[in-house]
Amino acid sequence: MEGMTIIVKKTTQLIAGMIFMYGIYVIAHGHLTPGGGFAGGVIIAGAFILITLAFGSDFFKLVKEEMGTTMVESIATIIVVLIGSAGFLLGTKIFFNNYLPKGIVGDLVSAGTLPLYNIFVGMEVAASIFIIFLSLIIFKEESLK
Amino acid sequence: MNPLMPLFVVTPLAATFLIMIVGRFVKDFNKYYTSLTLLFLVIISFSCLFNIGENVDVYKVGGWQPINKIPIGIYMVMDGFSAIVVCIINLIGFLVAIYSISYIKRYTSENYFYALFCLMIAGMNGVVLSGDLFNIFVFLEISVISAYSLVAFGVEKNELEASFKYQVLGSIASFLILFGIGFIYWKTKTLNIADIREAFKTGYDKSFYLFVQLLILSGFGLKAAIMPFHAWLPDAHSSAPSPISAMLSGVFIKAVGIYVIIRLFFNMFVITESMAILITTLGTLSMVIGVFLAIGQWDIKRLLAYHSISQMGYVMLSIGIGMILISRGVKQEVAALAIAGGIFHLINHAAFKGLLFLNAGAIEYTIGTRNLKEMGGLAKSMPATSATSFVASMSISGIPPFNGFFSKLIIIVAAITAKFYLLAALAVIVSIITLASFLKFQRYAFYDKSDEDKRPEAKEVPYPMIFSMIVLSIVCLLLSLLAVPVVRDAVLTPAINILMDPLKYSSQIIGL
Amino acid sequence: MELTISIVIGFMILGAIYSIHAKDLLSAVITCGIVGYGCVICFLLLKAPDLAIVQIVVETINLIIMVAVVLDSSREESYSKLDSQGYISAITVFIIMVVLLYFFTVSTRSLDVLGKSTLRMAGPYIEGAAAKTGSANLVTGVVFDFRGYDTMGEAVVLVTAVLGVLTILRLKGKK
Amino acid sequence: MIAYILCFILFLVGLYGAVTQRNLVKIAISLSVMEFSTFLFFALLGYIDGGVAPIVNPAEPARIYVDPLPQALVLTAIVIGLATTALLMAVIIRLYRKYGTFDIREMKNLRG
Repeated sequence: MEGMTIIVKKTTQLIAGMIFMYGIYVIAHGHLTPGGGFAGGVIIAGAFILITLAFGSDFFKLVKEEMGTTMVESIATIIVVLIGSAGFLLGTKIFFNNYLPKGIVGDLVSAGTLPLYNIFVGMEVAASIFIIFLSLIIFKEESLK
Repeated sequence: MNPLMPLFVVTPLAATFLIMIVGRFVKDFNKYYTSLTLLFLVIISFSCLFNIGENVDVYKVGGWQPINKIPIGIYMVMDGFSAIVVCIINLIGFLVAIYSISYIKRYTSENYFYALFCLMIAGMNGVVLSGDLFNIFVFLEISVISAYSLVAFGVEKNELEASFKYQVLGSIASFLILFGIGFIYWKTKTLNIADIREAFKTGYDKSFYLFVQLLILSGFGLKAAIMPFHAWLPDAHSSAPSPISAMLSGVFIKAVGIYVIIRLFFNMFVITESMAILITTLGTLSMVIGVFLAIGQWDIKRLLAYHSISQMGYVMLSIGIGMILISRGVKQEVAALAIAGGIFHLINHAAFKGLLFLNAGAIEYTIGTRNLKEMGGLAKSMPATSATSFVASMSISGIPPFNGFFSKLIIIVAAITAKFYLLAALAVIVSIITLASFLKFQRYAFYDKSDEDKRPEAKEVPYPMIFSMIVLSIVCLLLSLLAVPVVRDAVLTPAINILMDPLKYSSQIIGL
Repeated sequence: MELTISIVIGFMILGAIYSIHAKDLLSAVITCGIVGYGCVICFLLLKAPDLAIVQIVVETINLIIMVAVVLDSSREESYSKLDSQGYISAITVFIIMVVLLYFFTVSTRSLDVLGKSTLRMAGPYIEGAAAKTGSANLVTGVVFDFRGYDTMGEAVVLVTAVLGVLTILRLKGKK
Repeated sequence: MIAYILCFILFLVGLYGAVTQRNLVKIAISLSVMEFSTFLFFALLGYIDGGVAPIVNPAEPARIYVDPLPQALVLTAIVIGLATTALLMAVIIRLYRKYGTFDIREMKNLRG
């Protein structure tokens, strides 16, 4: 896939990092402000998609990226399931229990397992959406050959 | 709280992700691990079935206790009826997984196949064991999305087209269901099935009630392919790989369609006579039209798919008769008999239709065609397939020593005692036409030797496929035992009692 | 309040109708964005900032995927005139729609009007929920704690869709 | 009440498109219209007059919050909707490469 013009590339260089940071901010403050794992994950995926569209990338690199992202996604989802099951397997014997200490409402580190869920769901969503995009592009390249 | 209940969902999910991660590096990990997982699920589901009795087991996910008797968390619920359906799902799933070990070798990317298969099992288990409306929707989506992708697994023209059709109709069904859930939330402000029942008790507007019931019935009816909504089923079920056809026809339309309809109409809504008559009519229509569409088919898998519509019609018909009697408040023991017939036929259909699709897959595997006219004389070269398919054909057409006979007999007896003579007569006629259709299948596929010399030599399929087919045919024979009163009291009666007496369901969930 | 939302929804309906009948597929896809972004405005008016954030990014991704499919393909729709059968089916569908709409208005008369809803299951989600879950954002508390099981299911739906996309976009299915 | 009725009209417009259109992309668009109307319906259910967005400020708690439950349901449903749309688009692009057109009338290998 070919990249775009130099203007787009320069602008993307400036913006992509900021979008990425904003996504991380939304995920980290998911239990305090609007947003959370889903919103932040999709924002991060948007940053990746922007970079791919602007700079382009050759076919083999895309396939490699796709494989790596699939691994990230599987691992993130299995961690989400594990966090949920941890209460069942270890202490309280209850599936999806919020077993960590809750802390003070309004602190960044509070609300027990919720920030962990936010982080891993965010990773999973970002990876999933990026894979969907990548596989569409890879298919287009492949089928035109 | 039964601690085994979340395992029905978590184990197959864990299997999916392990297959996606480990299966990349270790060859053959996928097939054996899937089979092992499903074997484990079969064992725990049967242990649940034998222990459940008349109880209603509630698992409060997250440990949230009700406040003022109003449930606030998500509840997983297992009772006699859902235990039966879970057993069917996992047993057929296990046999299909064994069958796929040889069958799927001709496709690429086996990892994706097994991962999606596990997701489908997890989704169906989640739907059946859920006591919360929105939770049912979420797990329904897991199972139908994996079904969409598995239908298109061959990525040829037919598969993609069937998958597209299935996706469009399936999405419309999903939105209808979601709208229905929204309506129910609007009225009752709750999502727990037992709690909704409590809220409806206090009184409701008649037109509102009818509208919601229609939304829910058309949504789940689309998923179950009841008559006016059946357009997707023959395409999807005949285009999928054969193990998946067996899964879709044998289990899927029951777990996400018929099961949910029965559960919601008996345990959530208060049964009204107009709705009961509608369900009976739709059941009769599917029963009759399905079989007439089936009789002209020459493609085996399409023929079997149309018979699925017809057999599901039997289930809906007997459930409908039970609902009519309950809503009128007369002859409760006949209503119990009709519901027993419906559930019994649901179990039987899973066994024999699964077996028939596996047979069709075996034939396709060997001679590479699904057209009945191009077959013939396979009885000599494929003895196991021929014998098992004979058992299944006799079962589905209701010939005495096999299981199908008893369930159809119960349905017909119930219809006659409830004085629905026309429906009983139709059921008998449809059964005879089914017999004719399957005699045609047997003759053209296995006995007629007209053009045997034209095609390459056929030989018997590999052992894993034979194993699955023989086990399922034994299951077909064993299921006749459910007609014996002692066995029936142990297995079917708890399920019927739960459906007949909704108070039992809701009081055990809310009262805890 | 209700008037504002109704106006926005009215625009969304116009956008949807145009989008369904547009001649050019690319403009149909872009016009579909009116409906999606109109939804965002409605969510903001209805005091649902979480939904607004998620919807705005999801709608953008949605548009990117749709445009990626429509671009470099024959965008002109070969939309020949409706034949008589098409007219009959369209009219039938239209009549069914009108009947459904009438049925909807009749059956919702007894229900709460906009803004006057009461709480039953959600009552405990608000009263003291921040102390129970430790989360200041009540929606996050509901999504990940009270109904965490749903959310796991929903993450799995996304994984299923990804596996499905990877499956369907294989070049060769059978060996 | 008028907002609910308009919301249902939007749903019906989507349904109309999905049933009558003959173009694959148009059908996908109609399905997304149905999807959005359902989300909107849920969001309308949760609104309470004078309520504030459901985010607690520990210093000064408000008296009325809007219902957070429908919002949580929509949050789940939005992502499910994205998943189904992505799958549908994958099938559509695949069908386009096979047939060279988006017109459903030219794909009649299978009939009900």
